Order: sequence, then C-alpha cells, then structure tokens
Amino acid sequence: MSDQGYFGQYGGSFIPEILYSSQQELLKHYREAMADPSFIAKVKQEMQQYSGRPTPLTFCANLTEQMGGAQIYLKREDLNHSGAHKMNNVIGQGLLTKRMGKKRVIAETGAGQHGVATALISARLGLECTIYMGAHDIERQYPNVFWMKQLGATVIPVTTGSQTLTDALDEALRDWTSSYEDTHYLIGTSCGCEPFPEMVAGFQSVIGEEVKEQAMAQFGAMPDKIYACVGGGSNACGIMLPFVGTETELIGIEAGGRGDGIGEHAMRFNNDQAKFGISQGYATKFIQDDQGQLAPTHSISAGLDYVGVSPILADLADRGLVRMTSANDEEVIAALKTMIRAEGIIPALESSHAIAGGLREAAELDSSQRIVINISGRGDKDIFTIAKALDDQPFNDFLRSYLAQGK
Amino acid sequence: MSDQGYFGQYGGSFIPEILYSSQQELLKHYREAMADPSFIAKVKQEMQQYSGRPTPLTFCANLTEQMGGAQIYLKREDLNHSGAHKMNNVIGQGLLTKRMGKKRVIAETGAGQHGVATALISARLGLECTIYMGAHDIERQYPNVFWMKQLGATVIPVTTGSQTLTDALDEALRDWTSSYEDTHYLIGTSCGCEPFPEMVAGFQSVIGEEVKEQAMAQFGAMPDKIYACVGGGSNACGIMLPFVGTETELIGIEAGGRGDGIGEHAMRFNNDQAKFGISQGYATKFIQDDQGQLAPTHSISAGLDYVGVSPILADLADRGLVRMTSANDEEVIAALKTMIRAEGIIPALESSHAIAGGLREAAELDSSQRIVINISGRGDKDIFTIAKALDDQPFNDFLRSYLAQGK
Amino acid sequence: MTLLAEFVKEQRQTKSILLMTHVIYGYPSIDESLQMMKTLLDKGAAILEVQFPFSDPVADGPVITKACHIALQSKPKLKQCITDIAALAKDYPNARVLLMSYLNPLVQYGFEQLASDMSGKIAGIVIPDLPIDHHKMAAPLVAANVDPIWLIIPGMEKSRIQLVSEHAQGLLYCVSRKGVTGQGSDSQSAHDELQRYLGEINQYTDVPLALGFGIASAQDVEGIVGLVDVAVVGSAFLRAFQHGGMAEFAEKADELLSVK
Amino acid sequence: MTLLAEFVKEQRQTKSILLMTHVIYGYPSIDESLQMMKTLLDKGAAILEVQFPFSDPVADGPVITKACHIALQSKPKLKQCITDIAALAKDYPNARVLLMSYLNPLVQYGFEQLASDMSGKIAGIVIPDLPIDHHKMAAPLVAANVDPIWLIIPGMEKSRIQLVSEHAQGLLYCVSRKGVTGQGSDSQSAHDELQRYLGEINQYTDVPLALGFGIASAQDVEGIVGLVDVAVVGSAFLRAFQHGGMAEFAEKADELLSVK
Ligand SMILES: Cc1ncc(COP(=O)(O)O)c(C=O)c1O
Ligand SMILES: Cc1ncc(COP(=O)(O)O)c(C=O)c1O
Repeated sequence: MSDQGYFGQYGGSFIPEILYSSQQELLKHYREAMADPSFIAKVKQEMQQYSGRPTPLTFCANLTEQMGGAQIYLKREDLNHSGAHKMNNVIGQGLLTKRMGKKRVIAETGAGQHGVATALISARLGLECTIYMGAHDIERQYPNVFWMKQLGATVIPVTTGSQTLTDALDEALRDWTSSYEDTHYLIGTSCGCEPFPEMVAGFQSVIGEEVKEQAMAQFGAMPDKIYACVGGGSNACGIMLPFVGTETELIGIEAGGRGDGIGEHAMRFNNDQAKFGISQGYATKFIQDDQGQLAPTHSISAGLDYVGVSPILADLADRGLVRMTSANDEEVIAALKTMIRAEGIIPALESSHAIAGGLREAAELDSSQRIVINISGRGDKDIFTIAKALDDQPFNDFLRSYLAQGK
Repeated sequence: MSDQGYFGQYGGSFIPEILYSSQQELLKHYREAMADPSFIAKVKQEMQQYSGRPTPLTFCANLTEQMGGAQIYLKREDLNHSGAHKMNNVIGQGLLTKRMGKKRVIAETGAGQHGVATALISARLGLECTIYMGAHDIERQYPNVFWMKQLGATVIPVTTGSQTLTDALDEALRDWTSSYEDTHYLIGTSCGCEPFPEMVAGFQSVIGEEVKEQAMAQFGAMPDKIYACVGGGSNACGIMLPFVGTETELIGIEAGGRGDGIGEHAMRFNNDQAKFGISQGYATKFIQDDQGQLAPTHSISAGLDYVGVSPILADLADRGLVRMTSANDEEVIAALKTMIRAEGIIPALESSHAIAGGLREAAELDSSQRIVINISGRGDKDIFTIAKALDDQPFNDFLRSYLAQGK
Repeated sequence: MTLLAEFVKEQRQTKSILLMTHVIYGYPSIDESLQMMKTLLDKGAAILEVQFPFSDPVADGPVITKACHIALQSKPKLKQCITDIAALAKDYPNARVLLMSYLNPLVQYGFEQLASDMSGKIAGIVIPDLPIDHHKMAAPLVAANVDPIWLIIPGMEKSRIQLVSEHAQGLLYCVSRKGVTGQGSDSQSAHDELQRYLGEINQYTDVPLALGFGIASAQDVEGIVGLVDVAVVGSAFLRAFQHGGMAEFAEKADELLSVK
Repeated sequence: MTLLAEFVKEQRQTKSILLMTHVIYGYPSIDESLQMMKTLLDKGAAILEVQFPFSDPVADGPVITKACHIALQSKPKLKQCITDIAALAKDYPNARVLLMSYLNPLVQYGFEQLASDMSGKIAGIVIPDLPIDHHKMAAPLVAANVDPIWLIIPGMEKSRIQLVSEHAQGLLYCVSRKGVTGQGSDSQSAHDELQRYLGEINQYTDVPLALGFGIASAQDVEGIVGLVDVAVVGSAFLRAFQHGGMAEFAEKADELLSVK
C-alpha cells in the first residue's frame, strides 16, 4: 500500500470535505486495529465460529476429466455463512465498528448480497443497520430485501438515477455525510476512498491465505493459475493478493454481458468505454461516456454490474500482475450448468464467470498444472434468474399456484 | 447396536422378500466399509473438502443475554454444502454406493432437501439419480425440484395416497425391488430396515463428535444439554449418539404443528396417536389410527412431518436417555424470528423447532450451564413458507412482477 | 399336512390347476368388493385371497396401491373384514378364503386375537412384509391352524429356500421371474427355466406350490398347468374391473376359470 | 488578491451582501436553464454558480441529484456549457459566473484544457469532491486565474482550516452548521455561534467568505448580513421552480435579491 491509499495512479480519497474527519478517524482505528493482535484474533474467531472458515479447497475429478487439461480445484467461498465471500468483509468491518464505539452501520447493495451480509453481522453484533438499495433492485431482488427486513435492517429504496447500485452508493455516502458521528459506512467491496480498498481486500485475503495452506497440504505446491470474477473486486483481491509476485498467474473475469455496447456489459478492462476516472470517492477505471458521465452496465449476475473497479486491481492489471478477461451471459449459463452437473456444486452467477474463464483455459493446459477457481458464492439465490434464463415453465407454475393459495 | 438391527423393540428388517439379498449385500458392504480405514478416510475427506466440515460451534452472546439463563451455543449444520446436515449422510452412502460398484441411486424426498442432497452427491460421484417425490410436494417445493433437475436427477412424481413423503418412500422401495442389482436406495434419515438407521446415524454422528471436541476447545467442558429437532431423526441421532450415557441431557423436539388432532402435527412421542408399529421396513412408533393405518401429519416445516421416527430414538426415549418434547408452528415462527434478530443466523424451520425447545428451557437454567442447539439447516429455502406465515405482501408483489415480465 | 394343503391336494384330483383370486376388501366399496368375492366363488374359484387395505402397501404395484387408497376411504375395519370373509368361507365350503395384509394392521389387532378370530374359518394368511426370519410372530396363527403363506422368489439362495420350506405349510407362494409367463419364441426356454426354479423348491418341500406374478389370461394359466398346483391372479381382476366394471370382471373370471 | 476577490470587495462597497445563485446546466432543458441564468443575472445576482450535471453527485442532496439526472437526459457537453456560460459572463460584466462540477467530467476534459477554456471568462470553479489535499490538480486553473473555491465545514480542525486558507483565493465557501440559518428562540445563540465559526476562519484568511447550506429566504439572507460577503442559495431556486415554474423561480429571485 502506498501513501494515502494510492495504488499506482488509482485509489486515493476524493470525498466531500464533510467526510474528512470521519475518514481520518476510520483510518486511524483501522491501522490501530490491524496492529492489535487481539483484534486480529477476534476477527479470526468470528470468521471461524460464526462463518465456518476455513472454507475448503475442492478437487473436481469429473470436471478435470471432462476438460482433459489442468487439474481443477475450487475455493469454496459459497460455504461461508450467508453463502458468499461477502461475509469475510462484514465480519472485519463489523468488529471494527464496535471497536470504534459506533452504534450504526450503513451499506449500499446492488443485488442484495452485501446488504444481507451487513444485516446479518449487524444482528450478530447488535448494531443498527440501514441499507441503501436502488428501488429497481429492490423490485428485482426482493427475497434479499425480505431477509434484510427480518434481520431488523431498515432498507431504504433509492429512487434517483437508474435506481440501482451506483445510486445506492451515492445515497449511502450522503447518509454518511450527516451521520458519521455514530455511523460506519460498511462498504461491500474493495472500492471507495482510503482505507476501504485496502481494508476490504485485507479482510478478504483470508481466502488466498487459506488457498496457500490448502494447496500445500492437498497437493504440495502452489496453484499454477487462479481465477476469480471481478465486480467491485473484493473476492478477486481476496484470493489473489497473497499470490501477487509469485509464480501463480492471476486471472480476473469480468461480466461480458450480452454485447459490447454501452449498457450491455460491465467490462472495465480491455475496453475503450472504460477510462481512468475519479468518482464515488476514489480513482479507478470507470465505464463512462466522453463527458465523464458514468455509464449504465449490465450483467446476468446482479453482483458484477458495477461501473468502477477496485483500484488495487486496476493497478495490478496495469502492471501486468493480473490478467483481465471476461465471460458473457451465455458462456456463464453454460459454465453454471457444466459445474452443477459435473460436481454437484451450484455456484452463484457471479462465480460462474470465473468458472467460464477457468474452464475455457483449463483444456489448453496439461495435467501437471493446477488451477483454482474462486467460487465466491452459491447459486440458490439466483434461482429466479436461472429459471428465467432456462425458460423453466414449471417454476412459473409453482409461483402462480403459490400466489393463488393466498395465506 | 443389537443383533439384526434392533434397538430395544424397535428397528429390525421388515421388507418384502425380494429385497432380502440386496439388503444383505448392503449390510455386508457397510460392515466391511466401516472396518476399512481407507473408506472412513475417504468419507472424512469428502466431508471436509466437499461439504466444508467441520461446521462451527457458535456462541450466541445476544441470545444468552436476552434469555438470561444458560450459555447458548449453536452447532451449525446449516453451513454444510447444500445447507443442511443431510449432506453428511449422502456423502457416506454415496461413497458406499461407489464401493459396492452400483451405478445408480434412488431416494425419496418430502420437502426436497434430501432429494437435492442426493442429486448433488450423485453429480459429484457420477451416479445416476432418481428421486421419488409426492406430486403434492413437488408442487409445494418446486425450487428444490428445479435444482434436482439441473443436477441431472430424474424426479418422479408419486401420485398415490396423499402424494407426499410416505408415498414417495413406498414408491422408492418399489423401485428398489426391481432395480436392486445396480441400484442403491439412499435413505435420507435414520429410519428403514437394517442397516439404514445405524448407518445414517453413524454418518451423522460426525456432528456430535465435533461438538465434543469443540466444546472442549471452546469452553473446556461438555454441554449440559443438547437440543435437536426430530423428523426422521437423523440430525438428532447425529448430534446425540456420541453423548448417550454421558452427563449431557439430550432433548428431541418434534413438530407440534397446529393442534393435537390427527393430521395436525407429527408427534410420535407423548401422544396416544402414536403407537408401536411395523411399516416401511422397520418397527418404530408410528402415528396411526386404531386400524393400524398410518396417519396424515402436518408441520409448518416440510422436513418434520414424517409419520414414523428413528427406531434408535424410539428406544432411547423408552429408556429415558433422550427426552422428547415438541414445539408448535407458532412457537417455531417466534423462535425463528428471535434467532434471526439476535444472532444474524437464519435457521431452517425444522431447526427452529430445536431453537424453540432450547430457548424455552434456557431461561430456567443458570449461567454456569451450557446448551447446544443443533441448527440442522439454513432457512433461505423456507422463504416461501415464512413469507406466507408473516403475510409479507411485497414478496407476493415481487412474484407477480417477476411473472409479468415473462422471459 | 394342514387343512389348506389337504384341500389343495383334494381339489387337484379333479382339476389340473386351481385359481387363487385376489380382491381388495373395500374397493371400490365394501359392498362391491364383497360382491366381487361372491362372483369369484360362484364361478368356482378355489382360493380367494382378500387383501385388507393398508396405507403403505410397499410390496404392491401402482394399480393395487391406488385401489388400496380408495378402499381406505370407507374406513375398513379388520374385525369386520374377518367377520365378512369368514361368513363367505362358511357359505362356500368348496373354496378356501385367505387373508392378505401388511404387518401393521395385524400388529395393532394382535396376533393372538387374529389367530382366535380366524381359526377354523380362514385357512391362511399372506403377509408380504413379514420376512421368514420373523416367522415367530406368526406362531399364534400356526397354533390356530391358520397357515402363514410364505414367499419364495427367483434367485433366492438355497439355504434360504430351505429355511422357508421348513416353515412352509398350507401353500407356498412362488414369485415367478419377470416375463416367465410370457409367450413367444422363447416360451419353451422360459418354461424350462420355470421348471428348474420350481423343481428346486420341490426338493425341499411337498407343500403345494402357488405361482404368481403377472398371470393375467387363460393362456398364462394354461402355460403353468402341470408345474404348480395353484395359479395366483393378482391385479388382472382389478384391471378388468377398472376397465369395464363388474361385467368385465365377471368375464375375466370366466376366462381364467375356464382352465379346468 | 484575485480578480474574483476584487470583484466581491468592490460589489460589497454598495451592497451589504452578495448573492451567489445556483442553476443546473440542462435542467429542465439546456435552453430553460440558460433562461434561468439570465433571469437571475437580469435581476442583479452578483455571482452565478452553474452546475454541470454529473451522474453521481454524491455531495448533493436528493433535490439536486434528481434534477441532475433529468439534466443528463439532454446529454450536456462540458465544452458547450463553458461556451454558453462564458457568453453569459461576457453579456453581464457586472456579475461573475462560476462553474461547479464533480471531478470526473473535469478529469475527462483535462485540467489544462479546462484552464485555457475558462481563463478570463469564468472566474472560478467549485469542485465538491476535490479535497484540499489534492489542490495540485487545480494548479492549471490557478495559473489561468480561474479560482478554485475551497470548502470550509463546521468542526474542521484548525490545522486543516489553515491548510485550506493557504490555498484559498477568490472566495471561500463556508458550509454553515445545520439549523444555523433557522429562526426562533435560539436565533441569537445560533447567530453567536456562526460568528465564532466565521471569526475563526477570518483569523487565517482575508479571502471573501461565502456562506451556504439551507439559505432559502430573504430572512435567511438578512440573518447573515454583516457576517459574510456572499450568501449562497442552492436548492431554494430549484424548489421554487419545481413548485411554480419560471414564475415562482423569478419571484424567489426577487425575494432573495431584495436584500441590498
Ligand atoms: C457471490 C458474489 N460474487 C462476486 C460478487 C462481486 O463482488 P466482488 O467483485 O467485490 O467480489 C458479488 C457481489 O455481490 C457476489 O455476491
Ligand atoms: C434442515 C432439516 N432439519 C431436519 C430435518 C429432519 O430430518 P431428520 O430428523 O432426519 O434430521 C430435515 C429433513 O428434511 C431438514 O431438511
């Protein structure tokens, strides 16, 4: 980490002045906490006793045979409490919130995964919780909203702009500007102003640390390649950072969506529509138009359609330390089906991007090589999207008859 | 285990003659496998590397404070792959199927949890998979059916009788009578003919074994009481058997349903409607009428409404080694809400019975005592039931607009 | 030799094969099922097997399972069933009536009670989910001269056939291999295989043999004349009834009973 | 002293307080927004702050945010915006025009380009998400005599006020505490507190001070006469327009500009 939260030209802090002291306070507490072994121990304990870590490294015999190339392993973040890697981060920040003596957290959420994770940890730690979510996303992802409400969180529909993730993020920042005295803004991915990218990536790095140990224990070597999907970048940072500068090649997979046009994908790399920019508190590559307006995005997975990306990854990609590629919606559905059938593991649509990227390359490798694909989350949550993508009529019949039965 | 699979007066093998040799073969292979350290190691490995065991023992600080009595701990079977303890059993039997050289498994399922678990392990191990499920249950639990189909399983709707679990069980037995040569009948709970009760309870006992180790590591003593919900009895057997005959009191919680009348609950204990009987391959306490016809059952949780119960538990209850109680639908919803709010853990409705039972008694204990409640599964799967129970209209709106959007 | 075995031997003096016919008590209603039984007995069926319906008939196929569930809707009582079929047995002294039931209704009724209620009236009992290993449960019945009719299945090990034979009395129910009763080019080889199967059983016992599983036509019955004493017709009557009511049921009875 | 500061000092010779008025370029359309600007200038607004809309205006409240999103529908171009408001500045030599924009549109435009296009035409720029720590980014503007207008907020540490002051030129935008501009029983104490707040700032700088946040009425403006040089009116005009169109917008301008 360079000074002031910069990663090459990316990162930094570009926040309204009103947040300055709150951010400084966070920075100070964060640094102190990270230097305090008892805090680290508490985080580890909660990761183990609440979320069930370590998550396993699963060898895929069938998939390996089908692809006929590299040995394929999965890092199973889907087995975390809440069903995704998001839990690692909220545990860390939740405990930090307590340590700072704050009583309330706010968070933005797109698909709702981070919202649920935040609501879960808030219930667990006895924190008040307010979740900002685009009104449009609330409609699409209501089951997550249902759980947030049950968890006691206040879910605030954001009706500005496209009524989706970026708008929710803006609104959460606005809340923070008037509430920072008792409130921590619990960002869900390794984006935002200093120290968020470093902090979130840091709490997520448990993923990669475990992979190191498990790889050594299970096959006595480091993986040759690691694949992770890249939305905001937290699961990718988590599994990759411990391997940066080693022999292991690191590959990020973005949402290729349904086409190359603006609004059809969420590719912040290998794409002219994405340029260096500064917004939402930090500098990174943003998909934007010639006027610097942030662009709409699309992905079949609700968690990857973010317009920016972790400054850490933007920098690592610039420096050639992470290779970025993408998978489109169709490839993702195909990869999902392959994984389900071959290994009895139902990955999230986000994670299915990593699978698509990994399987595409696995066949080209030979059987002495080992790849690890990060399964950032489980796919049960995506049943509505997947059933629609597969045009499964009985699912609709089920919903109709459920509705018809009333209470 | 006494001879011929008897547990006191319960258990045994009462199967059509046609299944005799197949059952004998299973028995032989099972005994051989359990005596083979490499098989045990393989089961352990798959439990760890595929399902993510050990599952944690989670201390509940908030709940403990709210109840003001015993220290409350949860055993987190919800963190297993597939979201329930069911995975432990299918891993064991799946590997045994491979060992026996069989190519196909069949299973019955009520709510669909065991069906999904079986379909998962079948995909994982490359087994053909046929799931029998009551046509009525298919309608009610279609999301699980959707996943079974995606996993490559053939789901056969059973249209006889009440078109629910018992009918599916009968139909699976019928399939087995004509397919036993290449097919293993993968029973999902510790019921059925020898060696199923012992075998399923055995594979599930990893739960209790872990609790022992974790209790020792986390608080240096054994729990004072252990609570588990009792459907067929597999999660209860799993957490309890390692503690039978120790100082730890063992409490099973059945589905009290919505009333005491026939068809309103699933109480096989403390209830005149349940009597010693023989059916579905074994002897146990069955809820039945005066003519020995098995009775309909009800529970808000789809996984507890089974008409029989593990012969192991029936015997332990007779011998006073397990105490049986029940929780009704309302108490269960209240317990579910309490758990969600207090600890940020969303238990299955089945598991919420154990919570209701545990919390009811926790307050009466003092703070030197420790109780462990088995969270047999996670509650995401129950969103349709819970949303209905809480009359959450936005959930219905969400479904309506999902349907309206078409493909 | 038990009374049932004697009856079979005696009947066989004049008939090349006997028919054991199956009816579900209470299907489609109690009265109609009693009517069916009478029809069969009137037409000369030697053995009537009456199934007391059970909620979970695991050893039966879908046709009988569905019929049992319908029969249960009239809430049949085992006591009344025994009374009703004992009356039939009295009215038709030239035939024998057997009860068929899964274990649980019998367990609830109690085997002692069952034995005393059936004794001298109902000649035997078929319990599909009672394995030979548990033959002691049937001891009160044996003591009351009610013959438990045990099953032999294809592929059963010699030692187990022997075990069953030791306890066999009245009648032994041999399940035929799938397709064994079929016709066509391989009917000769099927017939040979069946002969081997039954021959093996005959090594161990001289209790009369009944053969069942898929016997549905007069031709099927003719095909086993000379091999066994009794042809068991299970769901064929039920299917006839479901297809064409009492008329077709009676026709089916005429057809099957035409084999003298 | 910069040209902007000089302008303020000079205007203050005859006016007790100046008004800095806010319009979003492109809301509700480009033409209408230009019309609003002219209205304000015609009515004698001393300083016009024109916000170039941005997709993610994190430092703005909901009213302005929504308006920005509407403004974006006409796909405003920063170059044209600068051209348009530079023309206004030329037409109204007795007023000064400021650009307000979030960083990203400026970054894409390039600060060098921005400096050269604004120089001599547009007196200053407000960039709400550019913290003082990054003042170097604004260096090309400073070099071109376009004043970056930095923010001071309540509760800011002395050292940081000092840092801002070091870079302040043209105008310093002081954010008032919530409720400070309100009336009622505590208005005297609020006034006192405001005085302390501004007094502290004045210790470090003699750049003219503008005060903003919630100033919505003539009364609000009167309340701060004597404390600062400039009253910033943000969303009040927008709300007036949304409530009663151009007529109410003009009325609001008249009201606020009545404080001489
Ligand atoms: C399962 C899953 N994977 C990946 C992501 C993308 O986030 P990130 O790139 O920060 O890992 C999300 C975001 O919601 C997610 O839920
Ligand atoms: C989560 C969960 N808990 C409990 C049960 C009840 O089964 P058992 O009593 O065998 O543990 C089920 C059955 O489906 C289940 O899904």
